Amino acid sequence: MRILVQEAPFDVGAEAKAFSEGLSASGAAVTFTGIVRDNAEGNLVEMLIEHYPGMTEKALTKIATEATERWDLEDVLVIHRYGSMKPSDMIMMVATASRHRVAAFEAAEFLMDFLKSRAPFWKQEITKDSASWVASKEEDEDALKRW
Amino acid sequence: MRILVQEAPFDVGAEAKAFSEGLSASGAAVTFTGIVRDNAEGNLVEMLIEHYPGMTEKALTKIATEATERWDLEDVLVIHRYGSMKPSDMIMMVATASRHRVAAFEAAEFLMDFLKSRAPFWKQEITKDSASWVASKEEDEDALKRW
Amino acid sequence: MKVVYFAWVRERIGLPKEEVETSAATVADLVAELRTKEERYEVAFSDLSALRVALDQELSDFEASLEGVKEVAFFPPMTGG
Amino acid sequence: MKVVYFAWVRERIGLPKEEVETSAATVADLVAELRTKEERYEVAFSDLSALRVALDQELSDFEASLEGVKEVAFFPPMTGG
Repeated sequence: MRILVQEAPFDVGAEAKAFSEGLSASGAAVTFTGIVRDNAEGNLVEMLIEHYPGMTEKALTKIATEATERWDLEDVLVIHRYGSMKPSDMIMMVATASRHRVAAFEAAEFLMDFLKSRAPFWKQEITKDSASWVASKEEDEDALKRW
Repeated sequence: MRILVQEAPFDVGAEAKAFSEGLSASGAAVTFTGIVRDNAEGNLVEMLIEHYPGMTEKALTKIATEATERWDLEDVLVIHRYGSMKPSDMIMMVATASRHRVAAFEAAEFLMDFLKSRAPFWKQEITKDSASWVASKEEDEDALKRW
Repeated sequence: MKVVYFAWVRERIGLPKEEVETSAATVADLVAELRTKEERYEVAFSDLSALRVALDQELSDFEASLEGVKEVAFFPPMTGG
Repeated sequence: MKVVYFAWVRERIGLPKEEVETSAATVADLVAELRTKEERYEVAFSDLSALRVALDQELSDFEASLEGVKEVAFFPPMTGG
């Protein structure tokens, strides 16, 4: 298991390659990458992500550990950035590996659902003349109920 | 949409990177990588994959096209190898990108479910003293029913 | 008509493809004809539930008409991914 | 006790953290005390359903006891991923 909370960009290709090449007993690897998307008005200048140093690492470790307890996973990777990002920048990624595809998919979705609403990150959208905190979505809270 | 059927190995890192960097309107990218796993006896020497040239490309294109009709996807990638592979080699990958994570995950699972049982590939496991065709699994056929 | 075989169907019949002269109306009729040819066809086609068929590279079924079809393929259930 | 604030809670209160002298038994008691301090606290804590709380960096709730707790954090619902 590898949990990284960092301000610096990460290389999604290098991470995906290292993750899949490090496996010895898995037939399936799933990755999810979160990307800064422009806002509805198409004028996003910057995405700022605030986090809670200390708690962030604990929360991500807890979520990843729970995934390894629920599914038979050979490895789990979680990378999440904080600080300033531009549209099309990579915000975060998770990767899961298991013998079978269903476990790898389910564990990745579980990680994403919990990471969305249970890891202490807050997104702020900056345009030329406004800064607004992204509101949490009811559907994200609802997504936790299936697990 | 990009569909590749090839004997040569592919670089999962380079493909994942190119796929995610080519996006402009997606907040979510999902990849699935299929890896040659050792058999239960731990003596797999080689995995041979036979396919139906011509039909393979058509079947994969049909499955990927159906995915883009069912979900709002910015891009879809399918790579599937044939020929001789060793344990830990990458057999195939799919990638999907969408505005939201649920669509990207669902589309990737849909692609995998149909690719397993509807694309003309046949796996043969070679050990030191046997060659056996991998049997299809009832659960793989059942997996299609949810879509 | 071109008939092609894959995986253990190919192995049992002993060849990857052949030209078949036939006036069979359906896939099932063609299978019935092939089964009478030789023992190895009888063995390959003994359990149709273990076989799949494609017509001109599209998945089909044993009841389908062969009218206008140029290529028939027989193979076991697919195991890709 | 160390009290920390994030996102718009931090902005409304105007500082990221502070030391608070309190004998509050629960998080709800602490919130009641803070609300009487100044208008900006009253504004920040006006709708508790829009707030989340962590005790010593573990998610908790407003009914939880503060016994032994060293760090209380208030923030809006999280929006990671």
